[in-house]
Amino acid sequence: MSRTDTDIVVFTCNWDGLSCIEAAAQSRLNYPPSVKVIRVSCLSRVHSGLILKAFELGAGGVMLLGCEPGNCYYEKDDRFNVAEYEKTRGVLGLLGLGTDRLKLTRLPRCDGEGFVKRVTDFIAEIAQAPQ
Amino acid sequence: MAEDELRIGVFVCDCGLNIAGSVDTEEVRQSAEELPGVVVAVRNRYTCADPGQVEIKRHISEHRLNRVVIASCTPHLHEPTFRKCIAEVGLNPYLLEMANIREHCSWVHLYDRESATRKAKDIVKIAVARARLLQPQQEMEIPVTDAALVIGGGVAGIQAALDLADAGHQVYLVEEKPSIGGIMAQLDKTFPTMDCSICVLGPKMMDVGRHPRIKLFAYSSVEDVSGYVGNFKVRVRKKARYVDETLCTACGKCAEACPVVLPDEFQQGFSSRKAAYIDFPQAVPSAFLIDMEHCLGNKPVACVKCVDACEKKCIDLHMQDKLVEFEVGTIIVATGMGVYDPTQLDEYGYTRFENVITSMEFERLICGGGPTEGHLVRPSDRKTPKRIGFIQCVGSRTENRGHPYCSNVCCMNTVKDSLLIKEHDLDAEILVFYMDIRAFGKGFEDLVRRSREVGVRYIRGIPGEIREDPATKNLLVRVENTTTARVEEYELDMVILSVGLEPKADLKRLIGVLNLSQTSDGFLMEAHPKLRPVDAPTPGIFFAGCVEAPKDIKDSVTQAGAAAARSSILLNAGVIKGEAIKAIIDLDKCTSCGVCARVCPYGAIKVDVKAKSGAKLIAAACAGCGACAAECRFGAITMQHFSDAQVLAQIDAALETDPEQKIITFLCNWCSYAASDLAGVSRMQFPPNNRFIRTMCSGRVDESFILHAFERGAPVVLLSGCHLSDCHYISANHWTMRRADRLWDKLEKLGIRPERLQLEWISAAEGPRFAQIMREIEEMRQKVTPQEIARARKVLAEQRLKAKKEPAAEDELGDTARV
Amino acid sequence: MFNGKQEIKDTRIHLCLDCGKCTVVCPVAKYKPEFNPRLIVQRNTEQRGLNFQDETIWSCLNCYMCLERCNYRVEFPEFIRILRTEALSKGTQAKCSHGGVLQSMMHLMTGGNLCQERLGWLPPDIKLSAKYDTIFFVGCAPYLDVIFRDLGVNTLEGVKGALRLLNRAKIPFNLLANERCCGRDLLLQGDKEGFMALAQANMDEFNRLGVKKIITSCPECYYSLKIDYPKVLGSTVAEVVYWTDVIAPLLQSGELHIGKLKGKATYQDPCTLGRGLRIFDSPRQVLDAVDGLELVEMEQSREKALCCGASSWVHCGAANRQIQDERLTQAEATGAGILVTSCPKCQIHLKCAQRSRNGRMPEIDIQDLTGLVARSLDQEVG
Amino acid sequence: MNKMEEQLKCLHCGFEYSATTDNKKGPQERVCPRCKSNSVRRLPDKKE
Repeated sequence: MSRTDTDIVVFTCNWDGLSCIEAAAQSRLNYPPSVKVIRVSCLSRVHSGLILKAFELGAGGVMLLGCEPGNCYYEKDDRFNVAEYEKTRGVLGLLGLGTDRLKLTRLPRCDGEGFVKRVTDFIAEIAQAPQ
Repeated sequence: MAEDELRIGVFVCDCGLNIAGSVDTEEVRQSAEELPGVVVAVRNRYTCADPGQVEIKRHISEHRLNRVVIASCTPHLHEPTFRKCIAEVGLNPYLLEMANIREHCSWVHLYDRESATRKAKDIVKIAVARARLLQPQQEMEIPVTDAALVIGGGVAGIQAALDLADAGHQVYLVEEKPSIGGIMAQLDKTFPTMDCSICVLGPKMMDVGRHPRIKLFAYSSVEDVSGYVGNFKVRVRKKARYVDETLCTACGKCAEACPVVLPDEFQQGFSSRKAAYIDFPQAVPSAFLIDMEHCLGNKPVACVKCVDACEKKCIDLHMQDKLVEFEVGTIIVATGMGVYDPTQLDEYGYTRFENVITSMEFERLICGGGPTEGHLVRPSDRKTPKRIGFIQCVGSRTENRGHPYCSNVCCMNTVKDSLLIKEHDLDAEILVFYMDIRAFGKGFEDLVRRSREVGVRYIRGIPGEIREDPATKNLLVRVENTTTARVEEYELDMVILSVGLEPKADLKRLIGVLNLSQTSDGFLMEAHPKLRPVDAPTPGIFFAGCVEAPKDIKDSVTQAGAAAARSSILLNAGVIKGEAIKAIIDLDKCTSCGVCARVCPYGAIKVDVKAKSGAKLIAAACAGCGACAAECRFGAITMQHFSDAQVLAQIDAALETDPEQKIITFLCNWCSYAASDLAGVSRMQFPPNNRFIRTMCSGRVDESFILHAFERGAPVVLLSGCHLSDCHYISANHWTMRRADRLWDKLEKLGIRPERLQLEWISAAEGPRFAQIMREIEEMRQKVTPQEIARARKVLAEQRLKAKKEPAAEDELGDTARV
Repeated sequence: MFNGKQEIKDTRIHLCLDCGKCTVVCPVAKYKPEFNPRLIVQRNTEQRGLNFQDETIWSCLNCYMCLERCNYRVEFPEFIRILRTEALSKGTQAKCSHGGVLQSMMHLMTGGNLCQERLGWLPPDIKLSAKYDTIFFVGCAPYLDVIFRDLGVNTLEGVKGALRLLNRAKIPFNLLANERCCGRDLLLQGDKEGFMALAQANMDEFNRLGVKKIITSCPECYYSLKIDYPKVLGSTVAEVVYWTDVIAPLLQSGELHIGKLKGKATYQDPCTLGRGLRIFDSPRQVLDAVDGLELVEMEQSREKALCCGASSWVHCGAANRQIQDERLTQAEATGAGILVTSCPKCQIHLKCAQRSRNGRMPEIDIQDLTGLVARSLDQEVG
Repeated sequence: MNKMEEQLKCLHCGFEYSATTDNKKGPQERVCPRCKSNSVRRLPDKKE
């Protein structure tokens, strides 16, 4: 399957993560339409299987967007999703896709600019990443 | 007759619809009429039936026919019928030729009437071509020695021996064990009548011992058999018993005195015997013997306790094996079968768990004459088992550790055993684990019903594993009850493996001695599975009992009677017609090179290479394989009824029209031809491009035949015969193989693709394989290009002209003669 | 459209005698009565084609136990494979274990422009030959090592061990930088397409580099390279050998020596290697060669060995757990301290089971055969 | 002398292989290990 670098899947948690995206929308900030957002209740829900599936289906990059440490709505620490994040990066590395195609981003509530900046930077980085 | 003009009559058979169904017989008849030499061609509905035969005779006399071609079924079926038929109106039986348009055509090309008809015409043409060159042959009369050899003293051998002897013939009965009786003597009861095995067998055994015309060789083996039907020379080794059986009164003093204790084979090792012993009380001859392997008598310090104990002084520790030779006219093979050893079926733990036993062992445990006087106990603790399981089909109906066939007797044997247990102990709980209960015989189903009535439980499912409770030595049997699809576990005190029957381990040796062959299941092959079920393919030899296939006592006895009757027919006749198909040596052409003598499997040709006095044929010994004729470099040997001229004429006829379409296949009369018949009878379809030429043995197929076929434009030639090990002329087909190797090299030298000559060994049992080969060869034919066919024709033609000029070179000779 | 007529004929199910032996010995059937091999054959021979789909087909472990006992060696596992392929073609989804990460991984490897970085782990002390006539097929060890590290799995240790042993045995070999998954798991779960893609890619690589001989330590890779590739691609790969078959003879003839290890070990026959390819002895010979290591057998071993309880990353459930639990119990019953297996998947599955036994003692130490033997190299004898 | 290595070729499927034959045992049936055909030819040992 062909991979388009600009196709980005963003797994965002329902709380701080999603609030940033909504904020960006409300303040009419532009980011490429190729960024697809998938809402999950908490990043802990996202495991390596889901992430790799995104790549299998042709995603150029996957961003995990969640609350900053301590802000988790479910008062979970981020041990779990960090573990999955590292594991998946490992696999991506082995596959030669480059570990940078997966990004774990943590933002404070309603940081619209922050989200748009991170996501555009991310697209830029991926352009550099090995094919 | 040779000088008369040819007057050939062709009779085309509809065989009802068997032939007419897929071949236009009328068209075949018309085309036959056109063939040179044919004066009349007739069509019959059933040629072999009386009206058909009457018509043949009528035409013979009306048209003064001097050759007859019958286009119907395989010669294996009706050649004898029609030979007799034409002989009745004074025509020599060898002036008959059969065109097999049924097994070789209508039945294998059911759905292609057009090509089937075309092929049928060809087949008839080939037959007519051969018929033109047929010559009358005289069968020599061979005297028959009025005596029979019966090998094996089980119930079948005993019955056969008694029947023959009562019919007034001298019988030699050879049994390898110290006593006759065989497996039946070890059984407790017999199904379906439930009568005591030894009680019915014992008297017969004594009759054998007493019979004036039966010479019994117990504890003996047939070492060698030579000669041929009517005149077999037999050598028997009579093993030393170290006891003079004529004097021994079976008083048993020697056994009492004997210090050596050994496991008792007859009791399946459940009890012990001495080194001086008697098989079992009812043994015939009723005499002890000494097991010299274990006797202390032959050690430097002799023990000789038995010698001292014997009042009749009939023990001689220095006795030697004796070789006895005698002549017989017929042989009956009744060596019986072996019993499957379940050791390899590890999941049942036969070797690991004491209370898992075989059905044979059970017979001794339940038998009044057994180690426990018939009190059924289980091996581990000598306690009476209350919960007993039977596992059916152990070593049968499997390709995974065991045999693919059904062993025929195990189902009923188990039913019988279950009733026996109930007789001993009504509240014993009996489970039979089975796939199918095959109760097909007279009174069988009734017995099954009785066993169900007394509460034997039949569970449909074969256990997958048995585990043992180390403490109680009870057995945990896990099985899927396939009627409920639930896996059940039963705790049983004893499990009996209902083991199947198999060919005796040493059967191969006997097969070698008697030159017999086996069916795919390893038992002996009959001359015809339906119509000659007790005849061996080798004339004068007959089968009785389980050596031919697993069967129960009743069938063994029936077959024994049949075998006795069959051999009695030969013995009464006093003479038999010998082989008319023989070699004839032309001394003018013979250079006494000695090749023929080296090739002949029967040593029927003697050559004094020094004296150069020419080869001499011992006619009676010649079996007519024709290997000598094929190997003779100087055309000095003619095979009567299968002459070079005849075969070459067949090839020409086969390839007269569009040869590039056709495959020439040489079939040996015994195996590959039989296989082709089997393929036909089983309606196995294959392409219609092959043309078959029958010789008695593949060893007859001369180099020149094959080269001739290629020269006439055959794309592919298939040479086929019996598997190397079971040639019906001992080893004649070994020369076929050597010849093939020579030919392949030769073809390559000539720039002809060796691939165009194919070689296949096909046994009479391999019908499916035959059909498969036919299909594959046709694929190969399609790959042969017109160019290479043409090239081959050219090269070979030149070659032949060259060969005409200079005779065979010496080195070529050396090559042939190399062994 | 799916057409498995001949394929199905080749499995010989038409010879089934309906005797039920398979059901008795099938580990799945033992814990999951609705899984009944005999009935699956019946159901699926009668009702196939009526768009009939059988849920139970996903539970088969492909452990060959049924085949081992079957009177006519009916190839039930292959039959299941065909049914799965058919089911997938009708749009059924297999229940993938581990969130489908392994399936995605395998599919990602089918990509044409794939260039992996899979040799990062290779330690400097291992010497590779310059030529590619003989290669060592690593398999998915690097991936499994990452994915299952949280189970304490160390599949790479095993591979490193194998390579060190080959070095020690002076057997030259090379590694493929862009080797792909052998694809067996895709095949077993019915994804023939995915398997073909991987197989073809690997095959092309072998041919490109002129590979003549392939050594591998993963039973699954061994099976697919030796059996599946020729069968599916119709062309034979280079000679394929299992590493114990290379090493064991050298150890027996005394040409090769390995060190000593204290302890008592029991050996888990991987189904694919044991019943599948009849390799029972050479792994044991290798273990015997380790000085001071005592080998004890479990109640069920060799032909009778019990499966590690899971296969091809699909449909892992309660029954699988129970099988694994039974196996671990058998292992512990031997009193051995180490449970040795020569299949990375056995290791993963059994360790996984061990963890979910929430530390019920005694915990037997599960080790990879190659890794274990390699560790002995450090403790030289004499 | 009795045991000797032979170069064999199946003239049915073209498969080439070598086998040791024991002349003492007399001619043995040859079967192509690949296609089970008996058309197995003993290739003349090449002398260059």
